Amino acid sequence: MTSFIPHTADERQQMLDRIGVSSVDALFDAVPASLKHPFTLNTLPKNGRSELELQHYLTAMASQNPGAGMLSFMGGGAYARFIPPAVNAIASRSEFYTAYTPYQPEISQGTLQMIYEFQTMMSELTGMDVTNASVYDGATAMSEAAFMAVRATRRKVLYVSKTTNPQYQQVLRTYCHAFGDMALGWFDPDQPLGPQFTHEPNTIAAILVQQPDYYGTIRPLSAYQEAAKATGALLVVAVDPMTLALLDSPRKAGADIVCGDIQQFGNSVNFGGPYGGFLSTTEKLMRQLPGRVVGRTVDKEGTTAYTLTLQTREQHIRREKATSNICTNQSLNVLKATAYLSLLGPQGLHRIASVSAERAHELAKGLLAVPEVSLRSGDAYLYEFAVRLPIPAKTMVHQMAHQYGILAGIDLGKYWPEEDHTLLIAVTELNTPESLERYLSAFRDVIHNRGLSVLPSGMSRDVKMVATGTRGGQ
Amino acid sequence: MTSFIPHTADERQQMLDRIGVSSVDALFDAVPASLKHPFTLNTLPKNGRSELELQHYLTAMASQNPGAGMLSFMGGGAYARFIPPAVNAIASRSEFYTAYTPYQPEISQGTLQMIYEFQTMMSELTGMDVTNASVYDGATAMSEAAFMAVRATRRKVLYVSKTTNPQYQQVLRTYCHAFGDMALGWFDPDQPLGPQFTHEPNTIAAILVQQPDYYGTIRPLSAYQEAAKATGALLVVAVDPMTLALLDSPRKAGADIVCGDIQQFGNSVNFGGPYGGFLSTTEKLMRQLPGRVVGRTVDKEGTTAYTLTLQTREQHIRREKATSNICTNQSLNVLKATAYLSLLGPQGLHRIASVSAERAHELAKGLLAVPEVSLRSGDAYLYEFAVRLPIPAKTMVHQMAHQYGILAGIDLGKYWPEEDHTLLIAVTELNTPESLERYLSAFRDVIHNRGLSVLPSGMSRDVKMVATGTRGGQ
Amino acid sequence: MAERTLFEQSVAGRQGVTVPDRSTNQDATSWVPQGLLRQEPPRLPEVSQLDAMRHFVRLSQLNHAIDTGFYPLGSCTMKYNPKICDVVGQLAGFTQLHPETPDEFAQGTLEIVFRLQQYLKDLTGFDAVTLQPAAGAHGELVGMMMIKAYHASRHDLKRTEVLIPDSAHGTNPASAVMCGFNVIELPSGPDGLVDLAVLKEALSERTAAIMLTNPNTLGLFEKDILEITQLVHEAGGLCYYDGANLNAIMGITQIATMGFDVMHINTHKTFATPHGGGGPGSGPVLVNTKLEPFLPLPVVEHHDGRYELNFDRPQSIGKVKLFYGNTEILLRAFAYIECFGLDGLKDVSETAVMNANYLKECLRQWYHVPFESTCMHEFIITSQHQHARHGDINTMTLAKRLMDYGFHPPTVYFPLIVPEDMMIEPTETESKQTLDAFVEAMRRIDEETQTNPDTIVQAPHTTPVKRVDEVHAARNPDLNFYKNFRPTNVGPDQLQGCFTASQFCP
Amino acid sequence: MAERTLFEQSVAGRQGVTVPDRSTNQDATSWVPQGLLRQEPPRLPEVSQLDAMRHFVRLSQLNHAIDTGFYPLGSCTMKYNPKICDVVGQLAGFTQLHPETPDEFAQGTLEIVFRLQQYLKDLTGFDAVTLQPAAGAHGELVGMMMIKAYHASRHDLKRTEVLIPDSAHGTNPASAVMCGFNVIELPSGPDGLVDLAVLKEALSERTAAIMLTNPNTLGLFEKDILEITQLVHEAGGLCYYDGANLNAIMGITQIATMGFDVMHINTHKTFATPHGGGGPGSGPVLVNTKLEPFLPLPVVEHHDGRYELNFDRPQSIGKVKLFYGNTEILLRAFAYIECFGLDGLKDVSETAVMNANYLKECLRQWYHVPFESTCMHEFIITSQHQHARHGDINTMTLAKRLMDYGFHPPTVYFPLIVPEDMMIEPTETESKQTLDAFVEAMRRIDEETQTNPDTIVQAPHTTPVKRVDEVHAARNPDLNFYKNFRPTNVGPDQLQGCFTASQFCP
Ligand SMILES: Cc1ncc(COP(=O)(O)O)c(C=O)c1O
Ligand SMILES: Cc1ncc(COP(=O)(O)O)c(C=O)c1O
Repeated sequence: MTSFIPHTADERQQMLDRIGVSSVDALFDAVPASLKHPFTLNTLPKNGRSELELQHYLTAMASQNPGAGMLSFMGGGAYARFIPPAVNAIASRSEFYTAYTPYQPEISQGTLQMIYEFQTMMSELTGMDVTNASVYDGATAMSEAAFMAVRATRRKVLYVSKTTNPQYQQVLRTYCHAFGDMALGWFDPDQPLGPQFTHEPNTIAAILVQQPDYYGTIRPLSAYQEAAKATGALLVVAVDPMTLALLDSPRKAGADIVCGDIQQFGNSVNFGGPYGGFLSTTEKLMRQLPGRVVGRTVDKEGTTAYTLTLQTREQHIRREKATSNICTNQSLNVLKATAYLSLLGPQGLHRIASVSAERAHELAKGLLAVPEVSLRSGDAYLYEFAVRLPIPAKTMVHQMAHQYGILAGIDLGKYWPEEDHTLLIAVTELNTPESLERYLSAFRDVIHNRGLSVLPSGMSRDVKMVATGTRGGQ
Repeated sequence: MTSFIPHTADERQQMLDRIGVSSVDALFDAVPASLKHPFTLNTLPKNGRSELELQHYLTAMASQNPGAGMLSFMGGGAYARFIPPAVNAIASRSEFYTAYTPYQPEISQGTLQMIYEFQTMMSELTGMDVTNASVYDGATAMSEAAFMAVRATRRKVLYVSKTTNPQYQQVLRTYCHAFGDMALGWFDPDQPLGPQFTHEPNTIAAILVQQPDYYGTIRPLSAYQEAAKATGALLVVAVDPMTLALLDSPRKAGADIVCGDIQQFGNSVNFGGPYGGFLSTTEKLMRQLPGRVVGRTVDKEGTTAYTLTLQTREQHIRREKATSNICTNQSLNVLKATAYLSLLGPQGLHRIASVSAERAHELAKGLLAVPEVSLRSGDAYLYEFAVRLPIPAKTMVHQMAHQYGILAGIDLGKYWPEEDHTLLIAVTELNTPESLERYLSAFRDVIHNRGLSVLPSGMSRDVKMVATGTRGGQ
Repeated sequence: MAERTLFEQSVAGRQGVTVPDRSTNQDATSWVPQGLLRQEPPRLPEVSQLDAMRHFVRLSQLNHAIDTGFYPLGSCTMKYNPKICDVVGQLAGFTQLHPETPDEFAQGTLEIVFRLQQYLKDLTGFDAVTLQPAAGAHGELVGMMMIKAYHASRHDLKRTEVLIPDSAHGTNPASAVMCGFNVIELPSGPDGLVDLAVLKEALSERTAAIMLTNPNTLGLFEKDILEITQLVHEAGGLCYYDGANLNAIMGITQIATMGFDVMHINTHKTFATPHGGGGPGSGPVLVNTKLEPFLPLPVVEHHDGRYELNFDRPQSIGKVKLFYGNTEILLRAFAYIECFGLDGLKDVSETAVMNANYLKECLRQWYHVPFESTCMHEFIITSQHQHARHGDINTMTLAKRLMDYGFHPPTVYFPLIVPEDMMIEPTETESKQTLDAFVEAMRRIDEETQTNPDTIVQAPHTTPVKRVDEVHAARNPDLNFYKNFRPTNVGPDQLQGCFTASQFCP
Repeated sequence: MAERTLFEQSVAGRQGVTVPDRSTNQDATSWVPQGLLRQEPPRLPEVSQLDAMRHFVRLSQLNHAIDTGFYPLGSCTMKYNPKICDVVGQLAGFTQLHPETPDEFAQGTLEIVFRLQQYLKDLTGFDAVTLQPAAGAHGELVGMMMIKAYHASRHDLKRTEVLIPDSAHGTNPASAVMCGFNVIELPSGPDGLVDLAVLKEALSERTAAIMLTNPNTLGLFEKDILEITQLVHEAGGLCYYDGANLNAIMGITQIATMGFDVMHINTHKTFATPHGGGGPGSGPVLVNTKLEPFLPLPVVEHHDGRYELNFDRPQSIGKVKLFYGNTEILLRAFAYIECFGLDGLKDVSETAVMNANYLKECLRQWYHVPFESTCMHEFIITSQHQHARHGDINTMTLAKRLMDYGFHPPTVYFPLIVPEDMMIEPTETESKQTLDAFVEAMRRIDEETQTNPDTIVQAPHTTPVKRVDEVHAARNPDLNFYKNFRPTNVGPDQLQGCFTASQFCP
């Protein structure tokens, strides 16, 4: 008996008697004896810990992540933002987070209506007609979008911009490779498209781009729209939905499918997950959507009610003919996003995106004034941008972290060897004006010292100090 | 308009029109013009902060409390214990914590039933018939108990043990002094009582003792019981209810009123509050109880229901004839205590009290082996005890904190000048076996150095390290 | 489906949370002296963690709460509490700070407490403050103690009387009595305000103080307030301000300016600590220089860049509470004030007053409004018209019927001076849409008094339990699951609470 | 009282949370190139914080959830989730860690992830693991990708077929297809198990793999499992284990021992991540040495006391997810395993199986049990007897009626091979008392089929909404508050989901 298994010895006996067996072991008679060998435990503990001991242990482990308390300018698809406490108050409602998928609508209206509201909000942001109830993350969302285009067009060639998030690219590669019978082409968005499309126009299923792209660059989407129109391919736009507070909807630019990640809407960076991918599309393509979709309907008395719908797209009905294999998705992240968008509203969202962009440009101005530092992104960007450094970006990241307790950004050499002097920097509303100053002066120092350490060795005092921060359970 | 005041300018206008005034100012016409002077603000900010800014600011302030992260052996009426996460999950239910006092029973059954369960649990622990729904804290509970005894006996002399919690004593003094027309006598519980009672026996309203007392000492209560019987006074026993997992109920020892504080049951130490006082008494005296009481009854269809009852004791009915002036009490703390007791159950509570006592005795053994250190408490104690030191307790506290990051206990010189070499030490389940070692070795060092600092100056590294701890939102 | 008590769900041997095992050789029970060891374990519930969670989640759903619906309880200021205040009050750096921590390791909390003191002084115009009282009534007690100490310090010992209007909250007389004062009740004038003639009559050299709230519990501003406080002062008494209604006049005027010497604030009303089903709150008390020496111990001070607790104040009334008050609640109040700033607080009061007047204006179409003048943050109506139509309809039945419309009823049968009244305080956080929905419910209920009075008399119909039998509760006390109490033959006096005033709230 | 959408509650100009003002000179919109600036703001709700809180609190109360009641959904393992796992997963030191943080500043998380890898290997007997997949189906996909890569690495390119029993979960065939495989469905034998003759028939040099769950979705243990995996291996195929049912056999046997080459675990089922209304979960995949080279990137390794992410694995299938998986869910799973230890996990499985057999034994008094043998953690009943009494009564109506008794219905119409079935999985966290209450409800419902069949046919009666019209939803798609969709004339095929399988859960 533990606090999670309620049975007393007496009760166990009563139950076994009722079943008509003499011991629990008898219930496992179907398991061949040869399989019931004793376990060799290398690491798995034999006994459990009490809640107190567990809390002590994991709190100690959490403090082994000094990165969590450092001043951070890292983005690249995951952005630390202020999460209003009301979001967590909502998401920690037992009735939401301990419920299953809302398959029984009569006792799941809470989750269902919430998802319907989410679908509406995301469709408003993207300008599309319908949005699904989530897929795993932005990367798998782009892959699902690609597959959707392949299904809808019955074509097999995908052209992908080289400046999309490299992780999205990698996942797409993995998915396409596994499926087989598809071709992936890559193009440079800053070169004319035509010459880069080497496959027959009528074999192109989709053109996939990202706005802003991984470098933060914003471009007019018209060239892609035209190319898509000319070839009959679908236009898939991966977006950072936060930027849609400022940027016109991809629908206006002819997008057929919009995909992305809702992480920034009320979800923590969490070392990579859980976040939430989404796909928005047109009414025409809605039956090709992967994942769950909620519809508004009525109950038998005519009262408004919500239910999962269009389920013939899904694996549990269509099995091998489904639009995707997805089952469990990211519902709780969707709840956080829905609460977040409801609390911020259009003006709040606009302000958050704006304040981030304003501070990013402020920081960029400072950085670009440093000799030998230049802008790697295009001229138009919002709150994320890349700069070329006179020293390796890896050195910059290392020095800023070790000497100043600042996570300076992402070394793009990680993804593209030729970009090893490029640093990708994201600014959000969490980066106060004072923190920009701190960044700038540290950055100047590092450049000035050509990346050589000025402190003897080990972590500086700064790093320790910031590691104490508890930014309030975000 | 802020996020907490929903009115738009349009709506304000509509509402003012409906009211028939031209401006909000007109609504304040009854306030004489001479009162409407402009405010001189010395510190109060003119404008509010955004939630993000507020969170940043207060998180920074929280980190200015290094004491919150230090290894602590302080008790003296407030004990840091493990708070099972389920307690906070329950207490953070909106329906509990944003409700008012359950005056309308039909829509307050949740709070009412919870309090009824609390009353039952506390009555079980104390052995009494009935427990109220809380008063402010243990100190005011003892004062309320004294007043209750005065009302019930129509006598005016109170005899109080000198080893009760000094703060309980101080509050009692304040209350009695304000009420006037009462006499307070103090006695040494380790001396025969008779000679110490100088007032006429038939004027004594109550004998007030604490078990365990402030030094942690446990004594048989029989002498008080006999004295109470002999004089017709009531016996009031202030308890640490956690110890009642191990100690027999005060009822068995003839208590008429039992009072104390529920802080240890699921409530954080919180720099002094909110905690929760309680009073338990006999059926005979129940109409003298201060504060709210919940009764079980039925609704008009015969279904079990709960309601506030015996309200003619209370200020809102009886006004100046009420048993107390208390109105708002400590309901949310009561909820936490109720959840805590439900989760721990009798065995869990027994284990928590036991593990604390076991470790306290372990630590005491080590400390008493240090030369010139002796036990100040009586021989019988559970998880709190006092030791006499060869150096001032204040020095010990200071050195342990500054050099070792340990809050060593309470310097009793704070309360009684003659006890300035006495240190009161509490041990709970949060003090791991390793932490006892740490304490012991630091303690030995300090004694060895006769309280002189060995580090040059300022805080040691230790202090900074522990300040990073976030013991999981207790 | 009623929720069984946890005692009924208990199964011997279950436990909802695991605890660490023994790490020493000797069992704790061996440390308990003979004869003191517990013989029978307390019959606490023995349930799994799941049982406990389900129980309390289900119980919670039986409550009405701010986060589920409108709660227009007069005198209670049931506003929405910003969630940010909950969160910052619960940071480990605050909650895990032991009250005996040496000052130097607690500077964060001490600084906030100190700043809150300054803010409250700025807001009210007083000179000094204690944040220690645990609630409004506790603040009243502390304030009256200081008044008593003040007179005593002047050897003015005959001042034994405290004047209190009949419209006052019950805690006022009860607090005065706990300080050994006699209460002189002042009948209100026909306009609901203090009658100056009555006041003059009552004042004497025995007058220790007057206790007032302004706006008063009828929601009316005592426009003669300067004259009132002057009269009391002239008679040698002091003026106590019950700050429960502070939500009406923040940023409009300062309380000290009205001539008061001392006041308390219910931070859990005005500064939005969630009421928690009846607490905790806190009741800071502000005073002018006359009363400053008597503030309870300790006082937070700021010297040379350090915040300290000062216990060395010889004239202090002494300690009034364990440690330093309900610190977490003070942090929340501080956070709340920081959310708004003075301009925001003024907006709070203006909007609260506007909301009340708007509701009053709407409701007067169907309900009797005894005081017609502009109200402050709350106002009174009665069930007079509706009762006239049907004898069984009264304020209580209307209140119960409101529950069926999803609203918490207003405060009823308080203040005591207006028979069958309802006291409505919408607060500033409720939108026009919510107020309009409430008005519509009230209109429909009025209509029902003509079309279907029985629905009202039998109300509520949609609540988790139907009309609760409070008389049964009083006659057959059942206050402990394990104990049988003797039924009592309670007289009408003892039942008083069951019929009317128990419905009353603040 | 239906809750209006937030769009209907929206009032232009409201905002639920304040945000920092601009601190620079230039407005962000000036940075947006001409033609790309948003023209019309998105119609997100404009509500106060109070409106938003009330809305979501009220919505939440419309849900059934583990914390409110029994949830015996077969194949879903709806157990109680220790609250401690929520809390530790939400420590700021974990949640605020950016995934691009250099390894050296993320050692805490990396160490836990590494340890969890070790634990899962110990528990299942496999050699290597990836924790990255985001859910069970994602794990299946990743597992199948590795199988494909394995055959490709051996230039064994003709292996294009995956064998899957007809009782399998829909994700199995769907995942196989996403890897470009053809699915060969294996009809189950009359005992509900894999028919060895059928299997032999299906195996060939085209066989890439078999996908099995054991116990299978009927709750039956494939007793010939060693023979099955051997046959597949002999044919050159690999064996994939769908770990959705791991809750049945932890500590009893190791999956690798049964002959499987690869498996996924649904941590959100077995290791008690709350399902969150449909996620997030995580789906670690374990493999033996054959498949290890193909694990997705990166892999967490431990060298010289440091934990590192290794991206340098040439044979890897590549990346399958953004960053490193659903880390928070992994932390919770780790905490869960730490709560129990191996002995505790064995107790979990034993008790889950005992609970299921106990329920089966009780229910067989009134309900048809198609497979009589001892079940594992779940079992199947059908509505056959009840339907025989009244033609309108079927599995769906019984399910709906259960709601009136406060229970979430079991999984219905799954697995597809037993008509009108109900799949019941009580889990180990439910007490005998809860099971008995469920049995009593089922008994009464059986009684009602005789005494009052119409109550069942019309059920549910006490839920927030009555029977929801799913056909209307499919015919008149309304998927966006602001958009009118064309009604569609959907054929019976398109409606399939409305009548039966939509009720199905896992
Ligand atoms: C006018 C008035 N005064 C005093 C009080 C007492 O305050 P508390 O409940 O905080 O003790 C109340 C509260 O209900 C009140 O409404
Ligand atoms: C047997 C079985 N396999 C696979 C899955 C798919 O897992 P997930 O929902 O985590 O993607 C499920 C879940 O419902 C299941 O029951």
